[in-house]
Amino acid sequence: MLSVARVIEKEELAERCYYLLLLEPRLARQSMPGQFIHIRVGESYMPLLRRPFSVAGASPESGTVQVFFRVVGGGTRLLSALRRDDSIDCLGPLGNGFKSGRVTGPSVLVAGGIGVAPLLFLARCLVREQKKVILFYGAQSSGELLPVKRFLPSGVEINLAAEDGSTGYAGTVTAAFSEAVERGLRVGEMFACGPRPMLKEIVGLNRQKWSFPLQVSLEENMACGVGACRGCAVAVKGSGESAYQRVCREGPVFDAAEVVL
Amino acid sequence: MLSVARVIEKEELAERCYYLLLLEPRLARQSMPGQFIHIRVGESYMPLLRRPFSVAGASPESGTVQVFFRVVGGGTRLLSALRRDDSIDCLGPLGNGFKSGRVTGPSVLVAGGIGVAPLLFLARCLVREQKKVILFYGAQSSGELLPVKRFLPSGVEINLAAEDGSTGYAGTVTAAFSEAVERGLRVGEMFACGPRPMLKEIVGLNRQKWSFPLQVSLEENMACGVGACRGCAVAVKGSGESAYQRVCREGPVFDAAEVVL
Amino acid sequence: MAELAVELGPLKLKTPVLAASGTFGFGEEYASLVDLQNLGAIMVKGLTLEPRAGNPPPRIMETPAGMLNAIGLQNPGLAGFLNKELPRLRYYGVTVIVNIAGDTEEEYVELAEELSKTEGVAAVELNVSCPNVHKGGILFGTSALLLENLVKKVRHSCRLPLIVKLSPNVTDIAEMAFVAEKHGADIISSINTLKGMYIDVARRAPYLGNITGGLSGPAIRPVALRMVFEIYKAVKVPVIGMGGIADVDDALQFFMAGAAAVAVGTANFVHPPTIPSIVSGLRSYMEAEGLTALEEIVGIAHR
Amino acid sequence: MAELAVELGPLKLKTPVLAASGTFGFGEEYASLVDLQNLGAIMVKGLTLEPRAGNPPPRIMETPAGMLNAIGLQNPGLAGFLNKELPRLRYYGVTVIVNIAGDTEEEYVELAEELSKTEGVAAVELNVSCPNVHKGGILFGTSALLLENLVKKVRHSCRLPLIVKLSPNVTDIAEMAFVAEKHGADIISSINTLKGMYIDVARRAPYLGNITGGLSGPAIRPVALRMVFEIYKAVKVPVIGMGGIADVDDALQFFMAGAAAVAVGTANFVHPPTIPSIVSGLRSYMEAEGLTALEEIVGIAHR
Ligand SMILES: Cc1cc2nc3c(=O)[nH]c(=O)nc-3n(C[C@H](O)[C@H](O)[C@H](O)COP(=O)(O)OP(=O)(O)OC[C@H]3O[C@@H](n4cnc5c(N)ncnc54)[C@H](O)[C@@H]3O)c2cc1C
Ligand SMILES: Cc1cc2nc3c(=O)[nH]c(=O)nc-3n(C[C@H](O)[C@H](O)[C@H](O)COP(=O)(O)OP(=O)(O)OC[C@H]3O[C@@H](n4cnc5c(N)ncnc54)[C@H](O)[C@@H]3O)c2cc1C
Ligand SMILES: Cc1cc2nc3c(=O)[nH]c(=O)nc-3n(C[C@H](O)[C@H](O)[C@H](O)COP(=O)(O)O)c2cc1C
Ligand SMILES: Cc1cc2nc3c(=O)[nH]c(=O)nc-3n(C[C@H](O)[C@H](O)[C@H](O)COP(=O)(O)O)c2cc1C
Ligand code: FES
Ligand code: FES
Repeated sequence: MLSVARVIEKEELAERCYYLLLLEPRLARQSMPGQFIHIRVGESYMPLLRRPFSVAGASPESGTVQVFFRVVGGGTRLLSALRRDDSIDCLGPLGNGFKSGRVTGPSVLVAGGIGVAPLLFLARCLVREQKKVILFYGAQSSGELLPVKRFLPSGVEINLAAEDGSTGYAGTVTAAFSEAVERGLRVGEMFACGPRPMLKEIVGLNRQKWSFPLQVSLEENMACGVGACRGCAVAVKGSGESAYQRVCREGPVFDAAEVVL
Repeated sequence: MLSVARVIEKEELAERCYYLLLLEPRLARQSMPGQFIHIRVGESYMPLLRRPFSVAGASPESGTVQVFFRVVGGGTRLLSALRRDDSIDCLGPLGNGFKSGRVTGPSVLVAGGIGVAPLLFLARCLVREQKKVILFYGAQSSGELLPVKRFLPSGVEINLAAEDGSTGYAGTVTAAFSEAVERGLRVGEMFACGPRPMLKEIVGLNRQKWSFPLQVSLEENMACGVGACRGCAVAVKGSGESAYQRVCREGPVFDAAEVVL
Repeated sequence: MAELAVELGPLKLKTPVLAASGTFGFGEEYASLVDLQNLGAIMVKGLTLEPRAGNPPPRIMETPAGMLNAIGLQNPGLAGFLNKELPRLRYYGVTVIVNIAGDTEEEYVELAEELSKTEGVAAVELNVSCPNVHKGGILFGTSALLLENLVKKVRHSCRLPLIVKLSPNVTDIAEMAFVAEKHGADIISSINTLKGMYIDVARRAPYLGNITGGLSGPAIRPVALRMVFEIYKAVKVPVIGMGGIADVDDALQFFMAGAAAVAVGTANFVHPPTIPSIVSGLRSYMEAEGLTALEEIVGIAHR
Repeated sequence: MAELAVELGPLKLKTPVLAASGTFGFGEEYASLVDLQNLGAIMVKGLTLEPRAGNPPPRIMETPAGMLNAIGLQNPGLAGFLNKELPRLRYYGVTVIVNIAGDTEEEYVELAEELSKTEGVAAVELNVSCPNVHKGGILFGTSALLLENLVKKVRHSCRLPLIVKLSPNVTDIAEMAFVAEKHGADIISSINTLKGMYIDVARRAPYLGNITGGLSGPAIRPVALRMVFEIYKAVKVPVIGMGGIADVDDALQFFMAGAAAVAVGTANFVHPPTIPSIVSGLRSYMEAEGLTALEEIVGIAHR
């Protein structure tokens, strides 16, 4: 599960948002949408802990995996300084991915910010399964939106939203999606990833109004990434020891009906 | 005293020994032989403290300073990863340099390992003052010897020593120098830099046998580099508060008669 | 090949490098990543009588060369451990040390008693960094008197080798070690985490769900090493040294300070094969230095 | 422009960011590097009655995100300070706080008395991390009783604002702060260094000339912050928070934990203009957040 990947490509694709293409055949073969890799961003003890990133694409043919990341602190800043041919230490793939069911309506993906990463991978797999895929993707402004079209098969319907109105729907991605539902969008199954407040809102709305089958991919600070430390707890409907589950192990993808956000 | 220097050249010139050419006009103007610069080798707090390195050459004309360093730990390993055009944060020039007096005999420089660095700078200045300069320079083996000729004016007489006999005198540089003295080498003044045991030996021999005017450049772990922390103490002949002096402030060059090694 | 097996009083270990409690789960999590044969033992996550949910998230925050954790003893409880985790651990063939925790002396005693009846547990490690609910929440491990009473009672009911794991948040750790030894500890573990915190400036509030947490990792190594050094002078029983160990040089520092074995915690998260690499580093060191037993350097920095 | 001046009880400071004792020498060393006008005060290197040579080298070792020091109070003694250092400091126009240390209560008392007679000293900071030679070398700051006696006596003879600088190597720092306040401290400084050590594996011996040393720098920040948080709950006098502060975010954490001012130590070595940059960062923060006084966020993380 531990391997050294080589940087094949690194590109800044949106404001502080980078694309990494890594060569690591085993990771490329084993990764499933929703899983993540736990990256050691430097050799010193600062930053000390690994950093988790969703696999945004994996090609067993070329032996490569894709990662998108946003610079938010010291670890991601170091990642952004990587150069072609640098090596990085990766642990993974980890966690449980999305589970797509047999559904009648289209598969709708709702992404906030860099949360789009795992959904790009998922979209490609769903298209391969001949599903109708609709992506809602929003950010603060158009400058922060990744050029997702480049990374998606042609069948996927893309709906952009920018809170500052600079492109697509003027408002949050949740609002964009809600309006679409109100206007009659059919939803067979739903997958969401993004900042916690956005997920909270979607899960809440879904509970109150829609009751679509909904899976969410969650983030929580992690130490081990493999289930050993119990650091990445998310509250679930349960009690005793099982009042919390591990984002790294039982997640990062959870059934929205089960988590308490 | 604080400035950002740009890496113009970096080259591995001997086993784990690197040459750095830095562009920083103020440093180049102000540095004197024996002084050092205190370099922050990375932006994180690991390594935390700056690392002191002798100025091995300074050209006010080109605005550059030279540094030679040997990889011995984490800080120097990071330095060795610098690339052309990288910036580094330098504090300096710091400390008191060599003082060359009015002497009748030649100026003899005795260097052990990377300790040759400040002596290269000194040699160039002494030659400019029309002095006869003789360098004794030794290391464990020839592979560790820097190609000093490249960095010295033609007048300087170079005597190499390698403990494993792989080049020049077979033995320590101290032995090479002692033998030369025994064979009648005239010494007007003497400057030494190298590992502590070597300096101890030379200072001891000089006290017992030669009594040449001798200055030594010392190393001690440093925090501030400017005299504030009292961390870089070297024992001197004195008492009370003055039982110790600061390598960074009163030194790094000391009159051999004054220090207790 | 250099002999790495060690005897810590009544406890025999294959290697002198253990996995510290709470950092290696119940073994299973790392089984596919780390050759468990290298582990002297796994000290499992702190066990309580009843299952515990643990603290609200966030439970973890990184700090300079360290991390804060406030897991809060999330664990399956004694029955869950015996039924689910222990059989699996035994299957891996790794030596199991059970780290126990409680709110009252009675809980510790009951745990020690039950574990003493259990096959496959090599030793009990008392985690004394827990608040005593009967004493206004003072930690057992920060009062010599509470520690004395606890160790005495547990010793009485515990037929397994008894390890007392000290809290570093005390004025005089040597005194605590002395008290633990005097009242029956076979082995001292040192150290648990330093109490620390982190404030979320944007939210103007403590970051961790539990407000404070335990600091571990390389940042605390100098403190941990000093404590092992002091404990070694104060007691005769063997010491398991821990706190920030990440490589063989770190481990050697602890042996030289007086540790008869070492445990690795946080570094497992950073580099899962840390323990095997320390074990092989120790082997190389012993060969290079001509040591036949690690014992020869235990405490050597005191001479 | 945001008002940065603060009043710590009887002590008025231009800015709430001070240079921690022992890390800024006597001002002169950094005068050409740092605009001293930004400093709330310089807390000068620990002063003793007689000059001291300090500890044998090596005195410093780097550790992960931290450093150990064992300088050992090398200082020119009271007379040397008054004749040589103080006039220079006054010339710079910077507020001077004198950190005092001694082997006996009497030495502290005499220092406080003499300094009270001196022009140009704004406050006295009691460094209680010193061994009491009459009590077998127990540090004044690690025994509530020794601390009580010391603070009482010094208070009696000290007409300047009295700061008591606590040692973190204690079980209950809030108790120590409480004792210091009760017996006359006007201000609490927290924290001094954590006791640590480093072993030179090649030499199989402690690295520092003094065997142990004090750990400082970012590594200790989580511990220092937690202690300031605890002290704030225990006392009413203002607290000067320190321990690993290197940037404005770190400083804000301490203010929010309850510090009325902060001091920067080790970070001065790493980046000499740390204090000015924190001062300007605080100004920007106050403007961005619409604060008229820093007071508004002092202790806010407790709410
Ligand atoms: C399962 C999973 C998948 C993720 N996938 C992606 C992705 O594809 N692209 C991407 O840009 N980001 C992703 N994140 C978030 C990413 O891990 C954080 O942005 C990153 O760790 C921040 O590190 P830093 O050092 O730059 O930030 P800092 O804020 O300096 O980090 C401090 C500490 O907090 C942790 N941390 C901070 N933010 C987060 C966060 N949002 N989630 C988890 N831990 C955090 C860090 O890991 C570190 O331990 C994912 C997180 C999880 C849990
Ligand atoms: C005045 C002066 C001039 C120097 N000039 C040169 C030079 O021109 N070229 C060169 O290669 N080296 C020189 N050195 C030594 C150089 O500073 C150390 O090799 C370097 O600091 C090692 O850092 P590290 O992180 O690689 O090693 P580590 O061993 O990991 O460093 C650990 C700590 O010890 C300190 N340290 C380790 N070795 C030394 C040492 N020999 N002297 C002082 N501190 C040390 C480091 O600064 C650091 O704080 C000089 C030292 C001094 C005091
Ligand atoms: C996430 C985490 C959980 C821990 N849980 C426990 C525990 O349950 N019981 C215990 O005695 N110590 C626990 N510890 C402390 C470690 O066992 C160890 O004593 C400490 O972390 C110092 O070692 P390190 O710096 O190598 O991590 C925990 C530490 C961490 C980081
Ligand atoms: C080199 C050095 C010398 C110090 N000398 C003193 C001293 O003389 N008196 C004192 O009270 N504290 C002394 N300290 C402690 C600092 O003032 C400060 O309390 C501690 O270092 C924590 O802050 P920091 O992490 O910002 O350095 C010293 C610290 C260092 C690093
Ligand atoms: S990160 Fe350790 S259990 Fe999830
Ligand atoms: S390094 Fe601070 S006084 Fe010399």
